[in-house]
Amino acid sequence: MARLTPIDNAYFDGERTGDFTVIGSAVQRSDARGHVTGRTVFFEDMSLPDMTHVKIHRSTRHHARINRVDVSGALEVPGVLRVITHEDVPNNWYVVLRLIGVGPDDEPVLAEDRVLYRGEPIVAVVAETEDAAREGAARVVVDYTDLPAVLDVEEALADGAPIIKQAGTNHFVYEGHHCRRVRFGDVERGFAEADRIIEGRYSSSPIEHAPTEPTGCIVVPQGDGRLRIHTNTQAAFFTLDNTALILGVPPTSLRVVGGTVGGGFGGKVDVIVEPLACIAAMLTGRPAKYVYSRAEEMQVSSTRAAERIVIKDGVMDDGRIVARKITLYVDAGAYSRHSPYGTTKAAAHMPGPYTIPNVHVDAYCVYTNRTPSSAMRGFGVTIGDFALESHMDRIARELGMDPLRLRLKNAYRDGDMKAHRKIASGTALVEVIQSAADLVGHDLPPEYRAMSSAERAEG
Amino acid sequence: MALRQGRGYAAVNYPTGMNLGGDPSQALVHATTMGGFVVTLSSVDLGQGLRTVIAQCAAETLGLPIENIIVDTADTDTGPHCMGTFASRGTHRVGNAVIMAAREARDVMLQVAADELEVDAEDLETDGTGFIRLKGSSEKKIHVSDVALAAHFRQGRTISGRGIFLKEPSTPVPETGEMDPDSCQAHACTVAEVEVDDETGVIEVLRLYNTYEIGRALNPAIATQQVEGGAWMGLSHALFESTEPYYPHSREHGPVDFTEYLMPGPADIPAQTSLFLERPAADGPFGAKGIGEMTANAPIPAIANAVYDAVGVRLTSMPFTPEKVLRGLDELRAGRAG
Amino acid sequence: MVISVQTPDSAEAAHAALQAGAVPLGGGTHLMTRLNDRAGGDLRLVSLRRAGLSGIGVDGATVTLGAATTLADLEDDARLSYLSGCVRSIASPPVRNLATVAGNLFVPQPYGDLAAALLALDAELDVLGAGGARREPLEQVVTGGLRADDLVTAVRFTAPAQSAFRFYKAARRRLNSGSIVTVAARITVEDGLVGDVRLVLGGLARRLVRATGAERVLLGAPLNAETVARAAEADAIEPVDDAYASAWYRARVYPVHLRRALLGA
Amino acid sequence: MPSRIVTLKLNGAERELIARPSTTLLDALRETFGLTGAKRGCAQGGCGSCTVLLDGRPVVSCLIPVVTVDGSTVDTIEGLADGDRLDDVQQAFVDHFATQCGFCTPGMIMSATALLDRKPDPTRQEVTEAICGNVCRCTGYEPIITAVLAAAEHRRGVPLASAEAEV
Repeated sequence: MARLTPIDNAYFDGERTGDFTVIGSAVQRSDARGHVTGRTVFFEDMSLPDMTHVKIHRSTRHHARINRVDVSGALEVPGVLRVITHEDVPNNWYVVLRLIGVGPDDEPVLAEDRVLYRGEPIVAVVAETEDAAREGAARVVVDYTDLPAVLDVEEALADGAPIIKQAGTNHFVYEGHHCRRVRFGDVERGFAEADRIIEGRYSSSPIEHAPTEPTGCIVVPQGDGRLRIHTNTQAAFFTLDNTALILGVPPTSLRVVGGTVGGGFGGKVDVIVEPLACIAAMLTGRPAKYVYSRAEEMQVSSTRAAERIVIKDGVMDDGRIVARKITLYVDAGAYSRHSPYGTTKAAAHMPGPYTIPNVHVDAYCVYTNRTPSSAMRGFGVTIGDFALESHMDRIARELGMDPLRLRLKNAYRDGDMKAHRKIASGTALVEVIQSAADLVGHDLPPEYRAMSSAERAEG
Repeated sequence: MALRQGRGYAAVNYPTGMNLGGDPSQALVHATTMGGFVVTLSSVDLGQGLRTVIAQCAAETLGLPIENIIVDTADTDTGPHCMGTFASRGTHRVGNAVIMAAREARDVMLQVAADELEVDAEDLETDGTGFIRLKGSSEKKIHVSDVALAAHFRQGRTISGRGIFLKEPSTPVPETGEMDPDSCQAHACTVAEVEVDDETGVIEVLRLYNTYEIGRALNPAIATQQVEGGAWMGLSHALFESTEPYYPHSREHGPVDFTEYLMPGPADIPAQTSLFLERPAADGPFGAKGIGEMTANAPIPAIANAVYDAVGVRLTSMPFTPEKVLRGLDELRAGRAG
Repeated sequence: MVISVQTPDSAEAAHAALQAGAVPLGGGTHLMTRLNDRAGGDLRLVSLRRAGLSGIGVDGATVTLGAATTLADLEDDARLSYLSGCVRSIASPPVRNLATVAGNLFVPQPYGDLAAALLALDAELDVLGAGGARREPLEQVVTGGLRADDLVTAVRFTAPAQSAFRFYKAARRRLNSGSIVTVAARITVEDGLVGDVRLVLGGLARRLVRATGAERVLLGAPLNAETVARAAEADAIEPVDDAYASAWYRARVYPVHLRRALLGA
Repeated sequence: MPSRIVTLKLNGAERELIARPSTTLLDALRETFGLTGAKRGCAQGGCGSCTVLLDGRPVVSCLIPVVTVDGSTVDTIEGLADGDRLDDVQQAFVDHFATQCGFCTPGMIMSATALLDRKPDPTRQEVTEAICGNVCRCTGYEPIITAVLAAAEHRRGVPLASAEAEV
């Protein structure tokens, strides 16, 4: 049978109430049989007569003005049925952010007078075959005037940097602020009181979701005039609502069918393929498929944002962290997608699972001429945790202190106020550390062993 | 040449649900003629096992065998709204919505059964095998298929229920960042053991030890899949992954295929030893917290810290390529020489 | 776009197709990936799968590999066990069951590890060209290429003496990974001194490199760490950046891997 | 564009199709024969999702113009089960929770099947070599390796976990 991770009942025993029959048992996956027989139906396993194929002509420039787009070469390719430019898109804006209450719309479905990253879609070509669509896309000719590109988050924010966004700043504006702020206590006073200041700078580069199944959809015009969208979206209604807004049609004219996805990891939250496939289906009256090639998946689809995180800590010699200042830059790439949201999530996560009396966080969502980044597993947190936990190790080394005791000493517990001013509850950092120490035979003295997330010992 | 070993630690927490809330999911449950129960959703299974776990939540709440449950999902014509599968929200949000819907359906089911048995619904219980029986009696009972038939054809009632879960949206205070971002937090601590080749900078992760606090393991086999696969992704991020290997200096040499885009293969994986702790979340379905994302996070700094322990190089930039380790080693050696 | 695929049943017919402008298709593991993904003009392919070019012959010390022999066939042949490490380092079984010996000679670096091995073994190619059949040293083809209508029909080499062949590949993953440094060498040691050496480097530069400088250092010298360190300095290699490693890193670790390749540690 | 009639022995039955020059074996399986178990994950031979057996050997079907394999034997995931009865590799993948999203699973099972057909008693190392061309982004590979080794044990007479559970 499957290897099951053991549950250690010794922890939180009193809280683990409940007598269950099905919950807590290793019920076999309902989809396993379909997976091992090849019968599970992914969107691309649909077979439709008369299907058309969509391929994209993309920007070859990091940042440029578009002077002219010549699609005549594409239309000469046998099998090419239509080309789609921004003029064919009823509402040429992605509105993923508007749907979660964040504005302004900043990303065109198809580029209009400028491109902000290499790989940005300019023209969609609809053809009888994939080969013809690909050939047609290759024959589109775009005349550009290059503009200065910004490829570094700190350079983007520096005085005199070329402004790449029409909104007027190279960063997202949070209610009048340059960044998402968290202010708790008085970080400067904390630094002044600290025995020492320990600083660190951490960074990452963009990461691809790399699902084995590429992002894509098949759109099928229905007899009643509606469109049925077979997609591997991670969010059926998100896709439905965004697509309806872009197409300028009532949401009732669309139907999204999905739910079986060959890996998502956040990449299939973007609503990129469905609107263009719908337009292709509407213009031709035939089913249309738009699926990323692997190369597009790797280089054009959203990434996990690269981040740059600067940490300055005020630390006492006994290991207490009394102040933590964090400056965090998220490389959103050329467009917002979900990055302004993720940057707020990053700020909310700081200063990590520790109770620190003075915290100052500036989290910047920065635009550069790169492939837009967006949601990915651990959005806003993964890179932050790399920085925070590397920094904890740095502190432990500098103090000559056991890294687990350092963490236990600072661990947040029930009743503590977090930097975003919410009272912590249901915490368990202390216990996972104690348990992991046991797994590797790492000795903890009795006072650390006796710690509990649920209550703090007197004194 | 030397292979030098080291151990590193990291401890993390992870929020369940979309940041700031405001991300609802809904569920509908109804009985078919012979006592099957259809859970209708628009939620998406990415492979994390949502369909199975949701069926467990419904079966547990209804008090029926899991074989009675059908999960019908991700058709916007039939399924009610779900925000989507992301932000470690699926099990938590959808689970709660399904429990709510199943409770409502259960109440009707018991009422129908009570009318058939001519007893009070409050005196009935489910036994998990398909029977609804009078508490304390082994004689007075009725099978769910008879209850469903009675509801349809004799009593004229729909055995059904509606459920929604919404964490009220929070708006951050711009000046201070005061906000209510999460529903609950899951926790993890990773200990990584590595071996570093001090001539080439190549890191091998030998072993990962993990304790995860996950609220409640609704299905320990599927939870095991999540944590093991997640830790693998963390390892992969730590050592390999980048769409721009020369970021931020150059946009060139971006991988375009699975050959160039490196991830650990089956021969590159460490031994994993994992343990679960359960501190049920007050607002979680049967106490469960969202764990899908957290599991990739702790291995990354744990590996970085283990490399420091092994060779004294502080890795501050992901991924931890052999080049970064070797440059660090060269600097250390130059420092020592100077 | 592929507008025709011929599957001739003889080398002569395949060669005629090349002369008529078709492009040879071996296992397709390089060419087809491009054709599946990229636009391009009309293309006519000639598949070598049925052209009678598969097979492994061992006649005394002379080994003949048909051009269309798959890498998997080499891997399975106990007579070629000295090549097994090399072949198993290339891609994965479902690719090696398609990829061919001759195809591997023409894939760009940092792939083409078999070509490195064959070059170290001083292989010769049987080529069917405009003027009929001829032999070409692989070394010449690696630098000068072939004409578009030349068809490689076989690769020949002399089997190395017992334990005289070394193959070593440093990559980012244990399996299925492009090379950072590949070292292939035919080397014999007599009375503690290097008697004969032929050294080829792959993965480092745009093309395979015959490390003649290193060979000169090694020849007649004791095979030890000091000699190998000097050998590693002896060639002007122009390492490249790619998705796997930077030029700096390749240059930096080449001496380490050369030592490990030749001395085992 | 000259199309050709191609004959395959597909999962034990003689089948014919009309193929264009650019039709790959994967296209033929999926579009002509409706055998969609083999997946198109990259069309570059890099993910292994399209792995099938060609004359008994695992190959990435996306890289093969089908006209070049006229007359060959092709076996796909759809041919493994005997009606509703899973074969031992499939059953081991189910028992050991070796699937998550399922997209890599058919290719993975075909690579494993090819290994076990040649080597009924593989080492862990041989298993990892056999599946090193099949990308899985979900599981971290360990449960897959476990499942393949369990299927191998079954071929040597050790009952599968599911069979034990039934007893």
